[in-house]
Amino acid sequence: MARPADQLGDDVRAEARRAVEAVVLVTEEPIEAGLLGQLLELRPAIVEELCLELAAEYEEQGRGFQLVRVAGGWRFQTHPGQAPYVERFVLEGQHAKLSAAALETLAIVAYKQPISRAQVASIRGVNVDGVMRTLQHRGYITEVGRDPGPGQANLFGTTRTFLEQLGLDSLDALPPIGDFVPGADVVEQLEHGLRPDAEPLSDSLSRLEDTDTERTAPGDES
Amino acid sequence: MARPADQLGDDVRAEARRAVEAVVLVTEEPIEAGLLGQLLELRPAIVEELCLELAAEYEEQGRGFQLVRVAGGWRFQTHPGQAPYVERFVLEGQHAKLSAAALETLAIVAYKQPISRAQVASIRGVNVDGVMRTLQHRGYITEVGRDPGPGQANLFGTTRTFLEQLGLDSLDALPPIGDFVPGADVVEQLEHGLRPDAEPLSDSLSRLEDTDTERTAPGDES
Amino acid sequence: MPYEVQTPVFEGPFDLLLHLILQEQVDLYEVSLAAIVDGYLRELGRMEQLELEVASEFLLIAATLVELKSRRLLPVGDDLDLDEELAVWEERDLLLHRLVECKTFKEAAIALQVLAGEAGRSRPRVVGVDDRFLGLMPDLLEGVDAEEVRRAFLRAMVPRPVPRIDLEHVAPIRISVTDAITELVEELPRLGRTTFRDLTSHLVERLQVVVRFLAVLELFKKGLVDLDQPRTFGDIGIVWRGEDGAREVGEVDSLEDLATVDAYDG
Repeated sequence: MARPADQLGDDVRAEARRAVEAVVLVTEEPIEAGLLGQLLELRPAIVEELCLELAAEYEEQGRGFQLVRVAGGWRFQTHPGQAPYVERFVLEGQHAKLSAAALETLAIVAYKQPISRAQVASIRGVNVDGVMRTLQHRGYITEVGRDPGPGQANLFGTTRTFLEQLGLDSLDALPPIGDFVPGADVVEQLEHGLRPDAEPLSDSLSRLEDTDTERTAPGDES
Repeated sequence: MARPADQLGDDVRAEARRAVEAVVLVTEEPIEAGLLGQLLELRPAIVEELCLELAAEYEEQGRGFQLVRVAGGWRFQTHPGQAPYVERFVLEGQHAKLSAAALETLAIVAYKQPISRAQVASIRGVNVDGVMRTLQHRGYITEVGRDPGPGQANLFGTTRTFLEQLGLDSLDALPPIGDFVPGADVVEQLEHGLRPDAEPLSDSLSRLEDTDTERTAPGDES
Repeated sequence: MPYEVQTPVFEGPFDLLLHLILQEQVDLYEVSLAAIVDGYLRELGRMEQLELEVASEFLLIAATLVELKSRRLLPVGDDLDLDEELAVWEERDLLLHRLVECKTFKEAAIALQVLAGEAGRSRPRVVGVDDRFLGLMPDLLEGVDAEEVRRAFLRAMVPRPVPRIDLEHVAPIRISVTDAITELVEELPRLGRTTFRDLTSHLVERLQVVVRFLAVLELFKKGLVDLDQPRTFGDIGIVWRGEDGAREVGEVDSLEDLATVDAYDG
C-alpha cells in the first residue's frame, strides 16, 4: 500500500532509497517518480522526496555525480564541476563511445530513411531532437526532403560521410535486417516484464512491507 | 605530473575522487586505472587507492550501487541486493543462459586458451562447431591467433566480455583448474570401471555364469 | 546440427561413459565393466541419427570397451602377445585420462555458471556520455561497424517492455473511450503516420490499451483515420485523415454519446 511519508519505517525508507539508486543508475532515459513509485509501492510524492534527499546528500558529500530531475524524470549525470575531466575523457576518442541510445537513433535513420524526426522519436519512445542535431552537425545525417503530408516535416537520411565511416559503398551494403522476429529470449523477457505479479517483485515488495521480517539481501547491512 | 600518494593534499584528493566518480559514470566499459590516471594526472596506483576507498564508502553508506573492478577496469553497477527491482525495470541487455554444452566448451577454452576448435572437440568428444560459433557470436570467445603448425588452425581465447559476464577482474581470477580435478575416489572408480584384468579368476567365472545380470551384488566381489 | 540436440542427456561419448561408471555412488568395487559396456552399447543403439564424426568417436570408445571386456572375460594366458597386451593398457589409460579431463571441465563449467549467476545479479551502467558531450567527440563512429549499426537498429525495433506493476493500491483509474478519443484527436494530427503499438507503448494498464483501441475504431468509423494492417498480428498503421486537430474537437463532442457507455473503473 502507498503510505504517507511519516509512516515510512527506517528500514523501508533505506531499502527504497537503495532501490531508487540502483534503478536510476541503469536506466537510459530519465525515469519518472510515478514509475519508481509503482515499483516501490510508494506514492510518487514520497519518491520525489527520497530523490531530493539523495540529491542533497550527493551534493553535501561532494560527489562527482548528481541526481537530477530532467524532462519530468530522474537521472544520474556528471557534476558540472567535473565537466573538464569528462571532456578530456571524450576527447581521448577511442574510449568514449556513442551511447547505445545515440547509435540506435542513427541506425533507425539509416534503415528507415527518409524518415522524420517525429517518426524516429516515436520508434525510440523519447525526444530525439538533441541527438538528431548532433548527428546532423557531425555530417552523418542530413535533410533529404519534405514529407508531402500535412505537416511537411523534414525527412532525414544518412550521408556519404556515414557510408565512408562505416566502409560501405552504398546503402545497399548495409547488412540486411531480414524479417526481423524477436528471439525466444526477447519474447520471454517481454512476457516476464508484462506479467502482473512476477515472483521476484512480489517477494521484494513483501520484504518491503513487513519490516520486521528477517532481511537477508546483501544490500541490507549498513 | 603524477604525484606520489603522500604528497596528495586533501583538496587534490577530494577533487580526484570527484573526477573518478564523474568519468566512471560515463564509461560504457570498465575503465582502467591507467587511463583514469592519465586524465587526472595521477599515478594508476593512487587511482586504484581512491577507487577502493570510494567502493568501501558506498558499501558502508548502504548505496544501491557499487564501484567494482571488472575485466581490468572500474565500473559502476547495481548492488546485487537490488536485483529484484532492477530486473523488473531493465529488461534489455539481459543475457540468455548458456546451455550445459556451451558452458563446458567455454570452460575448456577459458582454461586451455589459446586452443583450436579441433582440440576442443577432441576433449569434448563431439563436434563443437555449432557451440563455438554460438560462443563467438555471443562475444565470449574470439580468434586470438593461428596455430604455427601445418594446418594453421585458428586459435581461440576468451574475451573481455567473458570476464565482464563472470564479474572477473582477469583470467588469473578464475578458480584454479586443479580445484576441479576429480578426487582420488572418483578416479579410482573410473579406473576400476575400465580395468581389463584386475579381478581374481573366481570373480570372472562367477561373472561368466550370470551373463546377463546388470551387476553383481556387492558381496560377490572384493 | 550435432547430435546433442537430439539426445539432451548425453553430451558425447565421454559424458555417457562418465555417467555409466559414476552413476551408482555405491561401493567402489561394484562397478562392473560388463555393465558399462552393455549400457554403452545400449545407448549407442538408441541413438537414431549420428553425425559421422561423432559416431566414429562413440564407436571407437565402444570398441575399446569391448576389447577391455573381452580381456576381463578370458583367463589371462601366457601365450598373449606382450605388445598386444600393452596396447590394450595404453588404450585404457588414454580413455581414463580423457574421462578425468572431461569430468574436470564439467566441474569447471558448473563453477563458471555459478560465477556468471552471481555477476548477473548486478547490472553495469552503460548509459554512456551525456548527449551534451557528444559534440566533442572527435569521431562518433570510431570503432563502429555496419554490423553494429544493424544490431542497434534491431534493438531499437524491439517493442519496449513496459514494467507492469499492480496498480490496484494506487488511486483507482477511470478511463473512458471519450477521454481516449479526445487525446487521440490532439495527438494524431501531430504524428502523421503512426502505429497502434507506438500510440500505446507508454501505457501501463492493459485496460488503457483496450480503451485506446476502441477509440481508434471509433475514429475510423467516423472517417477521421485510415487503418491498415499488412500482416496478421502485425502493427496496425494509423494515418490521420482529418484536417487538423483543433477543428475536429467539435466533432468529437458528438461522439461522446457513443462513447460514454464505456467508462471503466480501473
